[in-house]
Amino acid sequence: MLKMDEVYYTYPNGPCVLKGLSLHVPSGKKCALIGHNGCGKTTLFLHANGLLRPDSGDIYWNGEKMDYRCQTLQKWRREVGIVFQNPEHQLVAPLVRDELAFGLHHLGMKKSEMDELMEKALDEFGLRSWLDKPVHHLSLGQKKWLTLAAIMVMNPKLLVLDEPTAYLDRLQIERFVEKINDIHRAGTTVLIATHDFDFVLEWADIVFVMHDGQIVMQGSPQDVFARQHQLQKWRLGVPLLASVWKTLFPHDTRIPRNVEEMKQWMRMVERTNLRISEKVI
Amino acid sequence: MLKMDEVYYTYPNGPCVLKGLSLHVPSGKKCALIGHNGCGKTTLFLHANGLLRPDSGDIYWNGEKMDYRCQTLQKWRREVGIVFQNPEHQLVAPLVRDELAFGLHHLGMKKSEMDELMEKALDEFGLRSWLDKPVHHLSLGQKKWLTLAAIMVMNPKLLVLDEPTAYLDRLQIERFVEKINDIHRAGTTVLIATHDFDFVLEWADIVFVMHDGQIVMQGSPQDVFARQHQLQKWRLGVPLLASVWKTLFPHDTRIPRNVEEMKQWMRMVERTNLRISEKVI
Amino acid sequence: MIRQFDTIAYDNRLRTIRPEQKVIFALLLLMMAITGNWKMQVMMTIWLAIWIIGYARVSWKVYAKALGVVALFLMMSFPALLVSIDKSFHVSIDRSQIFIAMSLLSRSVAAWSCLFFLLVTTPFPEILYVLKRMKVPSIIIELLFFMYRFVFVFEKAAEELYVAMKARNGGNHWRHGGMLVFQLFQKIWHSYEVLRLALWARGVSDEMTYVHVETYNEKNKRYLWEAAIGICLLLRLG
Amino acid sequence: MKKWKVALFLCGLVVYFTFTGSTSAFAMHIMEGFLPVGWVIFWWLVFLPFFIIGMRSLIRITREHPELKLLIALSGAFTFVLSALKIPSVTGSSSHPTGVGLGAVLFGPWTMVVMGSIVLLFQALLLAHGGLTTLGANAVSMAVIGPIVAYGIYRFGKKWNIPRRWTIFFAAFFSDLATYVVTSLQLALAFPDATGGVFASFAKFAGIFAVTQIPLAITEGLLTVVVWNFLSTY
Repeated sequence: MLKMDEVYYTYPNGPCVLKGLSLHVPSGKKCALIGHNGCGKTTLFLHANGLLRPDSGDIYWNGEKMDYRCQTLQKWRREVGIVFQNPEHQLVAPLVRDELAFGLHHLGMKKSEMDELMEKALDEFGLRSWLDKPVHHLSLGQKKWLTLAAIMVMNPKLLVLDEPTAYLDRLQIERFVEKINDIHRAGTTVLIATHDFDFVLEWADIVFVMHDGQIVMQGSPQDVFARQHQLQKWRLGVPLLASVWKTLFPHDTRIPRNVEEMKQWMRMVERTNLRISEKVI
Repeated sequence: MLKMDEVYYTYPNGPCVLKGLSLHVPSGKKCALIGHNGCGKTTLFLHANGLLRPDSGDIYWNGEKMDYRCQTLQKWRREVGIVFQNPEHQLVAPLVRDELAFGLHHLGMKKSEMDELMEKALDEFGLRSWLDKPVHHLSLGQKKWLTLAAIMVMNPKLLVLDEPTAYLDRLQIERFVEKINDIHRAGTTVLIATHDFDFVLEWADIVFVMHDGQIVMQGSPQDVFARQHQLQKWRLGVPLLASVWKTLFPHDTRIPRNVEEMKQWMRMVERTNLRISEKVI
Repeated sequence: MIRQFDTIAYDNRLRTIRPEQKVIFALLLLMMAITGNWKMQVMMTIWLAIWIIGYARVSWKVYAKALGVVALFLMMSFPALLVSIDKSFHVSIDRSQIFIAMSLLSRSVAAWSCLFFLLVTTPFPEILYVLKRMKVPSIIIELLFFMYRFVFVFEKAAEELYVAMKARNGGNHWRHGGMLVFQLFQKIWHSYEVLRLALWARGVSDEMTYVHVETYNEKNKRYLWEAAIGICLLLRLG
Repeated sequence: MKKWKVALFLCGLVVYFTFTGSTSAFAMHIMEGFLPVGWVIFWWLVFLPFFIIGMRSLIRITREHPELKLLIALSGAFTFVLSALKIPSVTGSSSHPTGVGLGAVLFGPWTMVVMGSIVLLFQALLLAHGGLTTLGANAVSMAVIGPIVAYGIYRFGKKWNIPRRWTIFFAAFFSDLATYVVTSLQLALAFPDATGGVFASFAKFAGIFAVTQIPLAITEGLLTVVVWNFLSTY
């Protein structure tokens, strides 16, 4: 879906941030991006819908090479929605209603079409009761929810989220992740940057590990987090569940994705053990 | 050390936030405060050094009832240092140097004394190379580090931190926690509000559970997180490690504090099991 | 401080009335207040107090406090109006000046009541919507809309910065004021950079326009009748 | 004699604190309904041409650089927040810096005319400071005269190579002062003294405001210099 090929980028009067980055986000998958702060994640995102233009290297969207002409950009930006870290820096309209309409209006949509999409978003995100509220009366969690809604109303094909769960409590995170899963099920590819590895392990189909401006590793979370030594090299560590499993079964190279799966596996192991011990006896 | 007794607080023209909150932070402990967003944590912190005055109820600092006179406040604020959530809104001075000196200026200290404390903080936090940098050139991690340094330079007796780990990567969190442990070892009581329950489980001596303007439960993390049903009532959930342990040993009421401890306990269990199975055989 | 009236405007009882009606009502009364006589002004003040406290259910404490501040200011400007000093430094109080001061008092309080009524019953965006219908240039409306959003972002930043200062025993020196202003200024540049990117990301390329989705509130006949009858009665007083 | 002086000093202090403490928010703005209808119309008529010129320059700027719309809105919000905040000042009481001087130097006087009047509208509609009928008069003093004086002094200082620090200080100081002189004049015209006429009335209003406004103007000057120093250094 989104493909980057040997992308280099240096900020004007700044440091070189992307150093030959290659990335392929496959369509319809849940993707996660992990890496230290300052490794270039945000810069990468800004390349994902043409906000920055690489110094060298190409970016392909749906197999098409992006040429940064005005029309291409407009279409591209419609199809890639980005939710940034801080909602205060993304919401521009003082009213919830206007915030939702803002993006749609700038896509050059007709009024009737706009209304239809708005209605859909209102139902999906349960925003109807907020509609006449000003944005500054919302709490942080609600603001994050609204940023997501304001992006999703444009119906993007790829949704990019930068640390959506920071500062949220468990309940809010649950709701947020559920909504993202809904969005994914409806056919949108999702790419999340996060520091919460346990979430990555459970949620993602593919993990990209970023280090110093490059994608240094990728694969399913089980594969990636199993390579503990390599991750250590980039000082990244592993999810808690992975280290628990490692403790229990030092020779098992697999990692359960969540506590449920661990439970099942444990049962299987027990059964085998029983059978073994029966044999021994 | 810090004691609150039936504190009520309502924001002017706003909602009632603290509803008869009683809290006792014992001296020299690592304390954690958990609870949903919007339950009043930040308001509680603003009461911890007299930035807000309760509508009713008393606050005691070192056994002394606070009377909100100018002098009391000054001393109190020196002894309770608060690191707020958002470093962007806490750093006030344009230069790192000035930021460090900011708190010291108002303690009525001699120049030589001030320089000494500054030197000490510079060494402890490794800030020497940043000294003449403008604050807005720092990265988020660095800013958080600086907020901590700017508070610790005043040598408070109680350090209060509001979600210090959000947006930080694993490496930064490790460094931060290590520093906080150093601070605690040097004799400062620490109180942290966070949503990361696994961190609480491993780190804290005492956990306070806050819900709807009250402290509804407190105790050691093992005790608190063992009461899963009660926590569920406030929709708070348990640490991952606790649910793992519960899966392994449904009848064990203890919870290991970290993977290391879990490993040890497992070994003990294995040995017992072995002995049992030997007996059986 | 900025939030106080704004919050009331969003959850008062007259919120659901169409903003045009409230704006026209307030402006009409305002015009009558500055042109009419004192009887009219006094009646108007009382009538508006009923609207504000009775119908809109604004807490009387808030109203009294705001009115008190206005009255205090007026009182303090009276000495300057009443006392006159001539060239030989004779201090005197002129009888005609007393009359002027009294008429000033009634006029100011009545006019202020109109403004305050508008302020606490109509949220700012709805006033802007009326301005838009009054064909105020769209650039002004857009600026006002965006400003209204950012006012609260900066107010929050300023408040948190001030609390952080106070937590370290600061915030009482003009140099700290300078620091605060500087930090806020930094926030402007930062927000500008980041917001621009966020807007581009949503496909806002060259022209950024503000769209206000209009809502249609109810027309309330009961209040409409009271307003009409009241205004007629007031005009008979004048 | 000495006692008399002390008493006078104390009286001055009392007046000063009552003004700056509780109602300095109003000191610079003429409140709603304070001016008679004739003067309301007059000052609106004086204000409108400036506003139209400012609008034109604003429209030109935003057409050439559309992204500036965002920046102008941001700085407008900044100016408003500054004017509404109680910034700590010398005495421990608070002043309300207008921020107009700084804005004029940074963005030019014409943009400031529009932004200043928008800020005044915000003050009227969010805080009940100033008013709608008196918006014309207030805008003339705060959004027209203030920025023009500030910008004039800034240009003058730049031309004659006066140290930047002093230029900025005087730009802010005099724009503040000019604002209050114009406000006094407006009040004097509307309320002439019974015996001494407009002139005596002006002396009265200017005298009263001088007690509060000169310290405030100095504070604002200092504040602006501090901010400017930070801005130009970092």
